[in-house]
Amino acid sequence: MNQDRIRVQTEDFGVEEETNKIKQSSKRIGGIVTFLGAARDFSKGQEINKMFFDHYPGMAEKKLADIREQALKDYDIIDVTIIHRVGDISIGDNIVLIIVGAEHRKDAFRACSWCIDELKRITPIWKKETTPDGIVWVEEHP
Amino acid sequence: MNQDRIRVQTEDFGVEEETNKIKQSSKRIGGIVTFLGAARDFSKGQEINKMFFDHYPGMAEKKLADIREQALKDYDIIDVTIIHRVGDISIGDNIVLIIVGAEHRKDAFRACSWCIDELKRITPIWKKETTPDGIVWVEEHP
Amino acid sequence: MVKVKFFAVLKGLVGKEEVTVDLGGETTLEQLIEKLKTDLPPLKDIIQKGGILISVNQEVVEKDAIIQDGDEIAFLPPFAGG
Amino acid sequence: MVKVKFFAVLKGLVGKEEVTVDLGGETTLEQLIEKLKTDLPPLKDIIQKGGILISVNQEVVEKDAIIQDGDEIAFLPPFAGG
Repeated sequence: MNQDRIRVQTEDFGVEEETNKIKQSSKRIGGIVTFLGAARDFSKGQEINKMFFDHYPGMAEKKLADIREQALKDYDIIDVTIIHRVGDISIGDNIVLIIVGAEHRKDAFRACSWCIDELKRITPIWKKETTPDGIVWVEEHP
Repeated sequence: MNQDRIRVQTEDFGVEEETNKIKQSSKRIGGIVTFLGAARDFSKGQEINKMFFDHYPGMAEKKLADIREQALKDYDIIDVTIIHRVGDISIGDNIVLIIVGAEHRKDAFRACSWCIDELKRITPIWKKETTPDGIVWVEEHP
Repeated sequence: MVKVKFFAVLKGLVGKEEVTVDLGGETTLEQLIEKLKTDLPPLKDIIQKGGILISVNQEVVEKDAIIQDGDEIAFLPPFAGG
Repeated sequence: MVKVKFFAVLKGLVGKEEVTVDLGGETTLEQLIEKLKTDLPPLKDIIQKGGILISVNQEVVEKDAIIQDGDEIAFLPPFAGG
């Protein structure tokens, strides 16, 4: 199950498909909280035309799996999916999907929010943005 | 737009379809947080076989619209969808969907969590649970 | 004339989904409740027990609210959506 | 021999994606960095500037970490996933 729940991939993912997998993991699940990150056309006062994500194969997946395990340990939740896309991403495209299934909503909200914060903090993934002024690797991190 | 974003309906909803509508409302949207409530097979120590939701037609939709407007006012978010199903619901079925699109994730998380709390607090919707011991209208509210 | 609606558990307890009441002019919600308690005896216990909200024209109000002809009143048991 | 990888902006700045280094036995990460600064001059400024994490076998480590033959070292600019 872990391999399907943690993925770094170039292709898009299906929000409904992944949500259904989480739902099917237990009939005890009453609350599912999802974070979907999409490519905005504007960041830090700068127009964005497109972006590209690089990653450290192996380590990126390992860190996402660590985040999943830690969330399952620290929060009263039942299942977690974390998927991050890499490669070329157009404006409006999906980038990252985190789905947390729990008996109750409070834990699902807290765990989902923690997972995306932690993903940004420890996962070796990098973003290159193409703007009208040129191409830049994003260093600063909101 | 408001009519499509606020719905009380017997039929199921599509998580992906509704998410895409939110995404398409603005290219400024970078973070989408979704709460999906599903029918659990167990609640307060009691096995559940199925459930039924009653509502006050007109007032329920009005309260959901009020919640949407208040969230758009109080949080730095771009769009909100709130859909609640009524009628017969089987275990595992979708019950409620709240989707919040924002530029940044923190506001999306806070607004989505607030919306579901507020929905439970002020929306005239009632739940009848069928258990092995009989049929009960749920009074207490987690 | 006003319409009075009962939802969820109250439908069964009161034995009706909706009744029409002739107010005989403007009155308060309090007075309407007293009249209903006589017409629909189970309502006495229900109101005694507490936890019931009352709406006038789809907004929850206090008992001193004024009721006029044409208003839609509803007795609302504790909400359980979500 | 250890493999040293450079990701994202570092690939371009260093001009290489991966180099192989002969350690001549067990050493510290600190010593490996000194050797790399000589072999790959742009790395000097990059490390000076700060903000770079270094991993050994896919775990971020401190500079006193011990490096052994077969290890995979990586220079990681600030993460920007999500």
